[in-house]
Amino acid sequence: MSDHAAALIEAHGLVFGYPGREAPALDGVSLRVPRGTRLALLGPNGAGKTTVLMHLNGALRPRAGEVCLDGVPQGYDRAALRAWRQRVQLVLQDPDDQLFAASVAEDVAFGPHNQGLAAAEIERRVAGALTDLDLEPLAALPPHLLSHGQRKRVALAGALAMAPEVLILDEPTAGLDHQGERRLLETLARLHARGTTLVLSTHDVDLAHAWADQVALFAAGRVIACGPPADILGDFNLLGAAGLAAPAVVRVARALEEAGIPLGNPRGRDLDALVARIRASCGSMAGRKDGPDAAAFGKPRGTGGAAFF
Amino acid sequence: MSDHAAALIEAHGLVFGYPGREAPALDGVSLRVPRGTRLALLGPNGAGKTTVLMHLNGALRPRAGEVCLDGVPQGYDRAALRAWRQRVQLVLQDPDDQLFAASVAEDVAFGPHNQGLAAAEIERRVAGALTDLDLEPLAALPPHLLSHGQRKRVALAGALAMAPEVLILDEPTAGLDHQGERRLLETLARLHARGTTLVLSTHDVDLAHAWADQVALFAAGRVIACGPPADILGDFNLLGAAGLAAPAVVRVARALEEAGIPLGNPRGRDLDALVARIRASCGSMAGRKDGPDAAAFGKPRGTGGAAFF
Amino acid sequence: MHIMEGYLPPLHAAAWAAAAAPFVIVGAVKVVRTVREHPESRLLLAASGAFTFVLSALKMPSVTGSCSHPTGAGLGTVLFGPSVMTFMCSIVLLFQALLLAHGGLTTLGANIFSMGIAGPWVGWLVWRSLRGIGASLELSVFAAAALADLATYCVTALQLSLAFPDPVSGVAGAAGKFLGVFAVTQVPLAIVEGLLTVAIMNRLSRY
Amino acid sequence: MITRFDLAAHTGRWARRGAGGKVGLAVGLLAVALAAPAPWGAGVALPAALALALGPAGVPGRVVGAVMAAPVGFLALSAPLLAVSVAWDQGLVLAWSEEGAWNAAFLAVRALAGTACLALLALTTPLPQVIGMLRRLGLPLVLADLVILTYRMVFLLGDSALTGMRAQQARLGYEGFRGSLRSLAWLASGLLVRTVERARRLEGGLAARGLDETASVPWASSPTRVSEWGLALGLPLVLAALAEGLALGGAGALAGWARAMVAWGGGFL
Repeated sequence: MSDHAAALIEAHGLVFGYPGREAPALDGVSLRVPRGTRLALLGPNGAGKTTVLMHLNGALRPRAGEVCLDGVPQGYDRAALRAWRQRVQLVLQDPDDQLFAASVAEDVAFGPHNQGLAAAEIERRVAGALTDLDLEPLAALPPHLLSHGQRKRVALAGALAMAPEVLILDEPTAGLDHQGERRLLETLARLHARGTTLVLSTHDVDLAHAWADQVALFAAGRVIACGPPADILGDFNLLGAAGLAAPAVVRVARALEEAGIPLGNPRGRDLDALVARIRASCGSMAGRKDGPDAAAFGKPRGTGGAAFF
Repeated sequence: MSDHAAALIEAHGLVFGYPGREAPALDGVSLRVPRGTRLALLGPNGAGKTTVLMHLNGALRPRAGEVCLDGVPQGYDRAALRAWRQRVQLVLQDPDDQLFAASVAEDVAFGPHNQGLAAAEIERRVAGALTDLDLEPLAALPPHLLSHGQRKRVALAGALAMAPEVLILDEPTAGLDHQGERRLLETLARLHARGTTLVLSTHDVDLAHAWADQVALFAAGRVIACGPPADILGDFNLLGAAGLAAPAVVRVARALEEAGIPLGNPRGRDLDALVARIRASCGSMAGRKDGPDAAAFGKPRGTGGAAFF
Repeated sequence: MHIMEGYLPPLHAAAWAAAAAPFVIVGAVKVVRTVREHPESRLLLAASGAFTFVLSALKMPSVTGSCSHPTGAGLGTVLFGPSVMTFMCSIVLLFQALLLAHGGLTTLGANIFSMGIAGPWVGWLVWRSLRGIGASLELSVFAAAALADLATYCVTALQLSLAFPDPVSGVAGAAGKFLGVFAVTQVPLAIVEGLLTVAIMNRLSRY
Repeated sequence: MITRFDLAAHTGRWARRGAGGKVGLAVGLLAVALAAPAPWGAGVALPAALALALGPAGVPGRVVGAVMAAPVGFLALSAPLLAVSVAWDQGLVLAWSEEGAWNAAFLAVRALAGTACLALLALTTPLPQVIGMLRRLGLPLVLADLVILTYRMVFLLGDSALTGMRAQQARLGYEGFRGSLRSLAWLASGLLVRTVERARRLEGGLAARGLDETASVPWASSPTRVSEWGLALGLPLVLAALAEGLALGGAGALAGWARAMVAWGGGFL
């Protein structure tokens, strides 16, 4: 698709202010989300990420600017919003505010029920979403008895059951531990493989670097840069302007390069890849006998042996 | 102080269960917090970290076991709890669970007011805590007009105004962005320098590694290991048992060592230190002419020049 | 159906305040006693008051097109009992006056009387008598909520007609006018609130 | 809405003024509107309250307008009824009543003035300041604490309700009458469960901070300066005198004009 073709979602010059606050929450935000992309909105807290996300499914209406789906500007009457929300689902950060039903299964069925689907189809959708998120064993439990991570999964299942083209997630990893985050990313990878377009907001640079195809960098209600993660997250000045640090992998790779140990491109998007890359370099060096004295890199640790190159 | 002397706080064999849940939240937890320590309780969500913290200031009463201050087992009558909480302050993860007054200043004044201090002293304490946490401009606002990060600071200020010997923080960095976390850690460093004993819970291995003197590793309501961060967080099997990954710096340093580039000990506790260490290695190597071919580490990037060693 | 500030003549405002005062004081004494005996109930009471306030700010689906909010009197009475509800309604009405300039300070007594006393007590009587004669839970909840709503509106109309009697037909004529005009919006609303309260109670019973 | 008004009260130019002075001023103006000779008392109190809110207190006009909107709706619905008399002795007879029209007009001015006074208070005085003042005047501690805790919870639950409603709308809730009723019932019942949960968690958090039955929520005193008391007591007195003066004399012409307008209005009915 050419660059000029309409993207699945486009936002043009969104301006929005919360009543009573002087500074606009959004100060002319434009975004482009082509079909099948994984877009991360990255920025510090309060930069306007959540506010943009709420514009992308029509939950908020901009004071100026517009949101287009497939190039068509969206209206805000009831019918238009209904069609819009069938295609674009939004999952908010705090699951507690989104779950109302007395059981997990019932909550997940809320959307399909409102879509007016037949009972059998609702059941199929609910079962599918519960399976996708590993929630079957919890289906009959009330949400308030679940852990935070489980509740986040229920909220996500509720959106998935709507079978949206675009799934929008506000800080989906907030409050999740290592396992919870890994699990979420696996789910997102599955959805991406099925063709779902994904947009998420985060202040976690490592997550944005590891996960996204495109990163939109936010600061003070504006998009200050947009592009592939390697470009955006490799630009330390840009990140500094947004009040963020560079991702761990980028900083380590940069330091290694400056120390004369370039790891080549691609360097790997997450720590696993970086570590593998370092190990691979080790492998390729293992055959060589004329390495430098390891002691020069610092105090030698134990007997070097096979670990030396 | 010898190992047998009483620590400032000690917990012995705490057992606790929440009503209605089968598995005990704590299954015999013992901890030792010597004066002036920075202790991190590390573990996945639901491992019992918060529950332990609530025992350390008497907010929860164990089904079995006891909590000692300076070797004295603590009681749970009103007077005992009052004395206990003057010494040990707890800051919960969600500030909305503990802020209740109509303005920031009033909320911070609650503790000192409750201690029965003189008005002038209350004012001094409140002013000090507000200054410490950069909250003066917000003093007259109600909590609901503040951001999440600001509310977290108010909750912390409320605890600081009590001038406690021990400050306990539940997931203090949860929901904070890079700047917010940096700011918090600066505050904690200041408190530590003043002699305050600090205990925090987290599921962030990088934070625990960078910050703590001692790490207690939690899994399923038990402490499965306790010791200096380098030992606990360098043991990949142990971390795996708790469902955690190793800290980024440990993984990179390990990989570099295995690749024959040992960085020596101490490796640095956070990414800044690791990067500095890598750079320093580079510096020490810069004088040498007989380095290995950088290309062997991967595709060379541009002209090597000064970056090569 | 809040009577706005300045609407009632001073004498009427004072009379309604005096009429409401005993109920509010009894409710307040009960609340103070509850909190003294069970300190942990303080937060639950505050939370219930906040819930009543937030509920009254939610928009109800409307059949007539006018924007309307539930009074919550029926739900509150069934959940908390009428005298606690009187006290909570008083707090909610005070909050509405001081935060939103909705209702008023001089009309607080009149508003408490219609929304915090007449509504909850009628709701409670209906609820108890229907449950007493073995009516179904749904019917009892519906009737309690709808009639509590209607009682509120009838008392408001009565308050207005006492203050502004018809020049020709007096208080009775004024009551006819106010009841007639308000009925257009209030009767459907009472039915909607009844249905809503049944739906809420049904859901609550499943937790 | 509520957040907007609350924000105005907390961040406005008068936010730090003494609560006593602000309450005194609003109540004083209210007394003039209600007790001074009609319609002059209300006629002077209405512009005074609006001018104070928009001028010295610096409340944006849009906010004042938003506060006044709902009461004006109530007025529009009910006041015209006063201008119509009804009788049913000889069949239902509706008639234009000049006396009623006068009453309606006076009532409208008085109610608008009263609401403007209340708006002046609501938009310049954070609610906790009023509670603090009532507490100094003898409101029992238990009740004052309860009100402050309620105030705190109102905003917590309000946020939850708003977020929840958005989440439901995102999943196509509130479609049609049945859908709206269903969504609202889910929201309200979920909110109630969450309310209880919130109270339980706050209970734990406050226990950790030592808020037991012996402790109470502290409040900041907001002392009123002499000049503020001067305004609070002086302005109503001046306005009351002005209203008296207008009622006694110099107002005849104006009253005649107003009477003519009412009669003219009656011609249309």
